Amino acid sequence: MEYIYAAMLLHTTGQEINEENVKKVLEAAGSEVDEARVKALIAALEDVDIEDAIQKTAVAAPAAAAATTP
Amino acid sequence: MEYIYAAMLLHTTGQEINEENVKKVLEAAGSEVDEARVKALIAALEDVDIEDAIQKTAVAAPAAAAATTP
Amino acid sequence: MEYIYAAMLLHTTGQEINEENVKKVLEAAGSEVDEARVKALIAALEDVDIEDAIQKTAVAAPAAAAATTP
Amino acid sequence: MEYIYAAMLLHTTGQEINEENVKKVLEAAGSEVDEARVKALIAALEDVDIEDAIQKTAVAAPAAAAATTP
Amino acid sequence: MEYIYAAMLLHTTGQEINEENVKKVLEAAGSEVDEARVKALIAALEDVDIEDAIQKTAVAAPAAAAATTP
Amino acid sequence: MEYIYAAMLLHTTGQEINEENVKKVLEAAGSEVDEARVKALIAALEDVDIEDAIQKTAVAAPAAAAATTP
Amino acid sequence: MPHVAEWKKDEVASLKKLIESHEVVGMANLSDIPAPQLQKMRRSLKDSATLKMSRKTLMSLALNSSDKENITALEEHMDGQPALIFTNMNPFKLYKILEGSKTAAPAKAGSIAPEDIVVPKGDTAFKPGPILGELQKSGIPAKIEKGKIVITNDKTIVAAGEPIPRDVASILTRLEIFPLEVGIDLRAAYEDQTVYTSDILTIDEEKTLADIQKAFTQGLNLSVEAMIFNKESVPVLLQKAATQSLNLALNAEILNSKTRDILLARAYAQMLSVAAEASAKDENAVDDEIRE
Repeated sequence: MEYIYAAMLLHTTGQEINEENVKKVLEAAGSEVDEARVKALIAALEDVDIEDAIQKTAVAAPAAAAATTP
Repeated sequence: MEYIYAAMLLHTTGQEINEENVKKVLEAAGSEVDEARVKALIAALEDVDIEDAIQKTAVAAPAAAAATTP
Repeated sequence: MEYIYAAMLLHTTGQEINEENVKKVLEAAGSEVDEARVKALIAALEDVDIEDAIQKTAVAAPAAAAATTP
Repeated sequence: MEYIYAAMLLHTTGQEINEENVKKVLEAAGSEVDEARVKALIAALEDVDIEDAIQKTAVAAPAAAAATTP
Repeated sequence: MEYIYAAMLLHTTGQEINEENVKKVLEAAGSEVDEARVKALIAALEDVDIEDAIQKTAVAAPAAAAATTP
Repeated sequence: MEYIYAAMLLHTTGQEINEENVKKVLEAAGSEVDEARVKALIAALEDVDIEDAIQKTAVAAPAAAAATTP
Repeated sequence: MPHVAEWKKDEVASLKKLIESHEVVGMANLSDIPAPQLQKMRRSLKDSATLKMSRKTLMSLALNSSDKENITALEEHMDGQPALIFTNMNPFKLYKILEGSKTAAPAKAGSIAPEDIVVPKGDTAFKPGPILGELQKSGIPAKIEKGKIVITNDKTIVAAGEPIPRDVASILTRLEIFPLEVGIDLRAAYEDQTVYTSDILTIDEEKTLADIQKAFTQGLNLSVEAMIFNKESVPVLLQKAATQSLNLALNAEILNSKTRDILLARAYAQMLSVAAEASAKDENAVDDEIRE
């Protein structure tokens, strides 16, 4: 999941989601980086509209909150 | 959401969510770090079992997904 | 939520949401003011169109939860 | 809404919601205080459980949402 | 709500909503009249289009929130 | 609606809703009173639990609002 | 009154006395009420109203001899088998009570249907036999099913305002459908110089209820809109304030005890969503933990 979080972080800060940046973030988070996975992720995300995917779930999060409200 | 993503990233990689680590991650992601927000983040997360909060979602998220799917 | 309420109060009365004002309001309400949280609040609100953020439904999500709840 | 926010602020900080306190908060927020409205607010709050009213928000929203879900 | 009903009654009968009239109606209804609240009522209604305001759904707030869920 | 408003006013102030009281309120509001309508109102209200009707409104309102929102 | 019998004089005098001693005088029609039912209604009215049957001429004489202004207008409402009702209760209430005490009665040949008479679909108590033909002949869709006669569809057999045919009346009774209403039919009531006719006396309770709710909603709306604080508007305003505050906190991503879990949950859910889309392109783009 850390790979995805790294990508989302870069997306949010407006940085390019490329190998170098993803690795930098992951390393800063103390993660051992699997190069192959980074490559696969970047390739896969090329066709993904991250903003769109994030918006879709705007619903999900508070749902949890509501669900836990007594 | 970058502050929260940073926290989640650290949580996922098993690192401590402290000022230093959050800043390191944010900086690696090219973000200009606001110290006050980092402090507030850490203070807010101090007593929180992130896994717990996530578990609550784990149930809600797919549900939400289903609900929003036309 | 007291920091948020203080911000909403200032927003409603048309005052600027700055450190001094937020502190003044919180102190008047008998709250022990945490400077870091005030700073974080203001930093977080800096890029936010409050009128917009107030109306935008962050709480809408319970929809999903409710919809799936039998 | 400033009167309402003032009351909620006092409620959150655990202060008594009385004329003096409400006025103090409103004045701190730079508001011109209308004594009659403060009195009316306090009288109305005598019969209202703030915590309850706030909680109902969380409950009401999903219910309403559910109604709209096809 | 007695102050509101008194105002609505005067509005319906086409009488002016002023202190004297509101008091007269409230007293006829056996209410102990609080002058300050009468004043507050009249001040609050001064800029309000009653015909319009009675139609606006006050309770829609949470509902509206839900309604914006995609 | 003035007859209804008069009745609601009396209900709120805790007075008996009878011919005399309704007339008194209506006259105070400057209304020309139609005896037949007063009598009809009182007969109609005899079997109606106003408090109950109000409670039902309060519950139905948000739901209804949501239901009608496109 | 030279040729009037003594008992008639007495009756007029006693009616007049009742007229003078009651605030409300009603004119009713007692047609079609079976005697036992009328007895029962009389008894139930005993404490609140007095019912007097008499000849039309005697009632007219009594009304005309009264000093009450305009009371003779009641004469116009002597229909069928008229009777006078005396009470001190609000005429609207009297009407409501009388309407409420009406009971269902069997169809009578030639009676006018007060509303559409519908034979509902469903089982009947009848075993197969000649009744099936009678039902069908009356236009009721019936057939035999599992040894019973069953009506297959709802059927409006007499429309409102139409007379009930003889054969239909008998079928309805056998089906235990009682489409008529019998009871004391108050045609008009006099009080304080005014004669209220039955159409005026009809109270629409549902509308009253709806009006109460409307008044309350309007009052609440106005209170909230004009920020007038009372115990009804304040909870709504509190909710509004709480919702808006929560919106602001969540949209501005301000972490506090209320928003924390929601924001964490949101981040997690967003991650899952992005992960789902990424793994749809290439399974290897995400780790096993997510794929499960």
